[in-house]
Amino acid sequence: MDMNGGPRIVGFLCNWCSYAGADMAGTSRMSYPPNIRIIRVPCSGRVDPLLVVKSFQQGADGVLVAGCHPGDCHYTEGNYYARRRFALLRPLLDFVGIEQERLRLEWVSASEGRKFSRAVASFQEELERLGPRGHRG
Amino acid sequence: MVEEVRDKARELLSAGTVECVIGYERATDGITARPLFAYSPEEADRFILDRTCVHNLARYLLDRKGKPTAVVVKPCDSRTINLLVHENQIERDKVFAIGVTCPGVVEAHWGETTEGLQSRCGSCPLEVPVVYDHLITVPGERQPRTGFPELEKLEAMSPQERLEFWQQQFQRCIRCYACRQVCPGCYCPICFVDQLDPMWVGIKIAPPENQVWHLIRAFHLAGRCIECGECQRVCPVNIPLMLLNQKLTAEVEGMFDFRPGLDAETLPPFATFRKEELEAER
Amino acid sequence: MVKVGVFLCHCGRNISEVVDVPRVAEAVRHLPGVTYVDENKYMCSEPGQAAIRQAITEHGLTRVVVASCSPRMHEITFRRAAAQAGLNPYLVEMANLREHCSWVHADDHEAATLKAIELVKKAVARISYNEPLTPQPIPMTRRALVIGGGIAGIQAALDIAAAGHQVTLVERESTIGGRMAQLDKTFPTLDCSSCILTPKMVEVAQNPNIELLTYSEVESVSGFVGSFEVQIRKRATLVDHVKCTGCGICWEKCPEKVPSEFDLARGKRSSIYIPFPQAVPVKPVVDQVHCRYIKYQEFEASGAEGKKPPQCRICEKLCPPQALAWDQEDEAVTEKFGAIVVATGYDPFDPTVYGEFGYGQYPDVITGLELERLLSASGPTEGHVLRPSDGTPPKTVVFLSCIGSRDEERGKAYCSQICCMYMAKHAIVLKEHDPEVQSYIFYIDNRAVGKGYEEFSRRAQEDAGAVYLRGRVAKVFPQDGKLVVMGEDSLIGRQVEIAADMVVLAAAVVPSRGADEVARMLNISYDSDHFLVEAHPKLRPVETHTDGVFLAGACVSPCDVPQSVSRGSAAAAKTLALLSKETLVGEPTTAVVDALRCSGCQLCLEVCPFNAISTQVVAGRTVASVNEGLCKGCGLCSAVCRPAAIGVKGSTHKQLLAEVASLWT
Amino acid sequence: MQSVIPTSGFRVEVERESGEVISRCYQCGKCTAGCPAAFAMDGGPRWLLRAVQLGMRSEALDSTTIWMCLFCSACHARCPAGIDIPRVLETVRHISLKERRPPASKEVALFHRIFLGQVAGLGRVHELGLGGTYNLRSGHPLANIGLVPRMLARRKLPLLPYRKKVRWFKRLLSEEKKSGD
Amino acid sequence: MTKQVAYFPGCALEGSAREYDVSTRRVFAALGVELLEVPDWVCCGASSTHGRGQEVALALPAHALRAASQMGLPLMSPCAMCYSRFKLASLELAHPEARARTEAALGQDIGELPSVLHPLQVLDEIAPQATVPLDIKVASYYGCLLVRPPAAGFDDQENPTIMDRIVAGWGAQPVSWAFKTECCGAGMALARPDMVARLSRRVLEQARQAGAEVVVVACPMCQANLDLYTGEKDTPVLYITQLIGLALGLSPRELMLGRHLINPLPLLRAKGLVNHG
Repeated sequence: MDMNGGPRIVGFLCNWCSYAGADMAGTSRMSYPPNIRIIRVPCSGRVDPLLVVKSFQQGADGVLVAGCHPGDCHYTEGNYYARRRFALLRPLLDFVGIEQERLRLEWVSASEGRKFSRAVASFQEELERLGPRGHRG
Repeated sequence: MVEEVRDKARELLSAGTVECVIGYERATDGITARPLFAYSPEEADRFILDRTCVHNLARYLLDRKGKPTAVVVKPCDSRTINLLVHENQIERDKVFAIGVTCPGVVEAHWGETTEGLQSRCGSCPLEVPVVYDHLITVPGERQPRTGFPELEKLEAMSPQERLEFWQQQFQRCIRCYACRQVCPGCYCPICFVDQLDPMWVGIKIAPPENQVWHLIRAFHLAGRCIECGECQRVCPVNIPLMLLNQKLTAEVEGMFDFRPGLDAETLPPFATFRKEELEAER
Repeated sequence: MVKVGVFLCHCGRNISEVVDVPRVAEAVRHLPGVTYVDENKYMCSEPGQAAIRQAITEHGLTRVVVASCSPRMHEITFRRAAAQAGLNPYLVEMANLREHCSWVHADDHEAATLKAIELVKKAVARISYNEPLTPQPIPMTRRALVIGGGIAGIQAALDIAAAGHQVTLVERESTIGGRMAQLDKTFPTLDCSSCILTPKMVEVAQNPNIELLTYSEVESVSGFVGSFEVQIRKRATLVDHVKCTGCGICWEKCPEKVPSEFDLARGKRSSIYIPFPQAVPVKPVVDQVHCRYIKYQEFEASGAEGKKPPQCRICEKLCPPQALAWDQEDEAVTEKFGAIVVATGYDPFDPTVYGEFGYGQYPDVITGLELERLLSASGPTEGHVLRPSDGTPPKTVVFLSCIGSRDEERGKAYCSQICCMYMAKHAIVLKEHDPEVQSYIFYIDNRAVGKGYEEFSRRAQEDAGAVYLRGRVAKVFPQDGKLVVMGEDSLIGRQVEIAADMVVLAAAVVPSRGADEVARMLNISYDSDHFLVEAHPKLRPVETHTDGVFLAGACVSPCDVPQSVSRGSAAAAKTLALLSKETLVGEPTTAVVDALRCSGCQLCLEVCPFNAISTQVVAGRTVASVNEGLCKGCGLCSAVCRPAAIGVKGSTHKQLLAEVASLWT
Repeated sequence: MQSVIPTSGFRVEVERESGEVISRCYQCGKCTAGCPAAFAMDGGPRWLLRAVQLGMRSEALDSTTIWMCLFCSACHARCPAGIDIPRVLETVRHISLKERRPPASKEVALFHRIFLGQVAGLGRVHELGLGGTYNLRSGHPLANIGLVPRMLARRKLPLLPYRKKVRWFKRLLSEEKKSGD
Repeated sequence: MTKQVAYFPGCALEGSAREYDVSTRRVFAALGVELLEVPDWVCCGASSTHGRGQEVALALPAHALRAASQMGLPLMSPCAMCYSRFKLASLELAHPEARARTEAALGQDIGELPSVLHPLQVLDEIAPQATVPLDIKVASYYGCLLVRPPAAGFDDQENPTIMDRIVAGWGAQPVSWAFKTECCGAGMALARPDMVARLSRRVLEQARQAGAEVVVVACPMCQANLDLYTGEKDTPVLYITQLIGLALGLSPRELMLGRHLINPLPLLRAKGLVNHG
């Protein structure tokens, strides 16, 4: 758990849609839980499964990968590859005891500030429900 | 049928079709089998073929790139050839595949073999190699498909139980990387786990690091594992590694209707996509 | 050892009223590598930037972290400031303390401050792995290629040439002019189409900056913006166009007449021909399918028995400059271009799918484009509109709109945009040709959006007396030598039957044959109707997803002459912006391959959306290699690379891993 | 002239029962244009679809259009939106019947009633009987009468019907009727 | 080869269209196709079940489909109306819920759905073996139900050719005309004879203008409407099976050519297609 309570979330946000969406949440003052750490990547398709696994090893309770909506990828198809990759990574994590709910893929466009803040909030709730990793209580 | 192997090997070597024939010979324990690299027709007499011939010999093709080589392949091993051809590691026309049909193989460890077949044979979809230049039919009833029983057992557990199960497994790992060395899909010049800059996996041999290694290793084989089971066979501390591979094999087949190595053309799951798919699995 | 300077921004009170900035300063002061920390009310202000510049020089900073707003806001600002102080701009990182912290955690100052500290830590951890990047200068070949010699392509070529740049115009047919050349008059001004088009065509032929390649097709394209390598196949004309004077004896005397494609088979042409009198160039080509001498040669070659076809060769005998070149062969030329304009235009939709209209079955059912040829003075009937069936002048003409348009079942879902207006035009022109003509126009929605268009369609009704009936026609059938048109006028809600002398179908506009192949060659996308896709439908309507490739005319969507012309000029403007440069500076954040790590599995080749990756042999091993000109730095390759052999500059494994590793420590 | 207040309820009702998306119709009129029965209809298929789109319920339910349809499907085959228009008309007719509204064409309604009655009672249709009953009940005892002797002369009309009650169908019919209430 | 089909004549073929029934049986017998009549068949419901809800609409065709399925044969009806009902029903019954409701209504399982055929589809498969040359200009009239609705039709909706192909194969000359698929008035004969008369007259007029000497049909309603509701001096209207019967040398009596109101015999004699009285 984070020093100021609540589950820790690492967010990999694509530069073109989702990072801008998070900015939009800021600009429109839509607050969300503070325990997310956002890492800016060029495209959701850039996110290597290694980074996700390392994040969990680092102590993250959840990992959020966010990219442009299907069809809107700045690089035309990156998010489709991301979708396949994480669709397979989730069951594998689940299989070794890291509940698949802990890895989330969201589509957030540059205008969807509200969607982003809600996504973080609902992810936080989900993770609280699951409890800290490894020992559910 | 052993004779058939030897004849074929002699023929290929004396005709100069290949420089080397990779097959099996009896190990010095007199019970199990071991690989034989025959370079001359004479050596061909030493070839054997029975249910102790467990090794995936096709993996050695990676060490003979560009050199005409014949290799004895069981159905599972034969998928290696398609995998490596698709991934531009070997040239099909440099390989002469001596395919053998397979009723399944036994657990073989130094000085001892089991009666029953290896568990992974139960999930094997094949009886005949998917590629061969010459086919040898081995008599014997093939055991009925059992699917992935251990897998289902584990899937039935709670995440917590699974976590504990795997922590027990992973903490035994001594990171000898035998699983990698024997794997036909592991041919990277410098494996990510050996890289120091950046250091993906800590040098410390402890469960967290070991877990990263095994997860990523399994994921790097997602849509690529041809189910030869060698990783599990060679693991000195008996970690049931095939469970991880089988899990992904099942998921890949379920999501993308794809099973690796059945042909050399179909694009593997990570090389392509469909616009309308997977919104549920996200 | 890096020297990191951290610059904390209060952003007025935007950050500081939530985040305890001094506390953040204290917390990060002793981070490894940090040698300087400063705060400022407005980092982005000139004094703020000055502070950064000064610190870089005075404290010899080798890295700069600015903790302020979103990098999407001011990254460029601070990179520029660093560059001014002689620091490579890519050694600047930002921590987003405003949009991602103070603005969204205003209710919890403590948490916000702690998060701010971690965000700065994260940036510091990352920045020690930043490397100085210098954009690769891409040499610009200052020549443009225009594919398609219709009005859009002509306009683009002329504009580019007018700016003093070399341009090559490639046209598949033996003349330029495209669809516009087939038109009789143009709406809404009723200018004679060839009268306004021909001068432009001639100008193309005469402009020293324009290389005109007719009867030629683009065969392959490689390379990228600044240096496209294009292979063009010049089809054999069997006429030496250098010798040929275009005197016209050959096509007058050639005995083998065949249906004219230009007249849509409503007229005839010779087997050695120019498509129409104003063709440019005025040099004939030999139709190798129909030419008698070619047939003769084939017969000889086949060694078949029986009666030989005539040798003919009349053209050759009569040609004053002896320009016939029977042994001429196709010629492939490869040229380099900096930018490419695609103007492949449109074809009319084939109405035969609608059995109920009997097109192709009843000779007097024709398409709008065919009517243009009948109306044209240079057309098969010298401008006298006559019924194909019996050569009599039609008195009652019925127009059917949306043939193939607005029909998801058997046609296209979209509106073809030009039909409403050309039906009005036809009604007016027919009336001018013959005052006794009565036109009936079945329309669904009369779309007259454009300067002077509504007035024009009023004119069709008020002056030319065309009767507009709102509704689609269900069936056309012959009766007593006429064509009965069964429709409904949905305004009055009654069925309508008209006995017509001629029925004109407003066939939909579809992308021209082969446009999709061109798109594939250029790695640009096309939609389900095979129209080429713009980079952005509103804000980048001329660009494509491939840098240096621009779209003009009807290959994007149906459009009329004025739109084609402006699209042509727009594409030219975009092209000129590129050609005006000696070199291009691309983003340096591209992928790079570590040949020692690459396993050569070539998965990256499959996933790269820009075909930027190919293979090369390094030390006897086949490994991936990135074309920086094509690479956009998306990193798809990097994520699928098992041995982490491909990295993306500015988003390297080390940088991202360092960020992850810095968290909660 | 009465003004229309557009509502969507009826459209949704018809779309649900027919499975056809009526909002896809953009009133091009190709259906009515080629409708062989349009001359005998008040509005025609295009009008009917419009009435449904605007929620003109009673006008639609009481129109002759839904009764005159010959189910030749020319409209369906040509509709650019691919709407199965006869099915829509049939659906509106069904609603009208369920609500026991006086059919806008007594003749057609009567004919179908007698026809199905025969099917239920005899198992098959007996043309002479059908014609006879229809004429009596429709109040046009002499309709088509000119044909009868000529047809009889050519033995086109067998005098005696086939008989085999179809009880399950009788039951079905009555149930379906009840479902209206 | 002997081919077998489950034969469903339909109500009209028992009455006003018996000549269609008889000529069909004779012609198919001659061509080696065995017609096994569906036992105790029940009317298909025709257009009268329109607007009576899905159960009613499906029940009657389902009854016939079930019978054919029990015989294990494809279901063939010469009546275009029956054919259309069966075809559409078999398509709808492919949906489990529709099937379940219908089986409940029937009180029986339908079993494996048989394929549904119209004689034209069978004739199109069989090589013609004409003994009498049919030197006559024919307008093939398809009406609606063989080509529409799209789901049930088996040829082009606007310009079908299967019947033209068949009659040409048997030696007649098909004329091209525009009213091949215009409606004749269908089942409106009793309720709205005026409509039927108007539509049928137009069809025959078009056929005449196209130069046809006879009109061939493959539907009892088409035949009845064109034959009964036009003028006795109009172009004769024959069933396709009657025309083929002539080509096979069958006699007018065998083909019941005497039952048409527009008497075809004078023409057929003049054409030498029937030699004896």
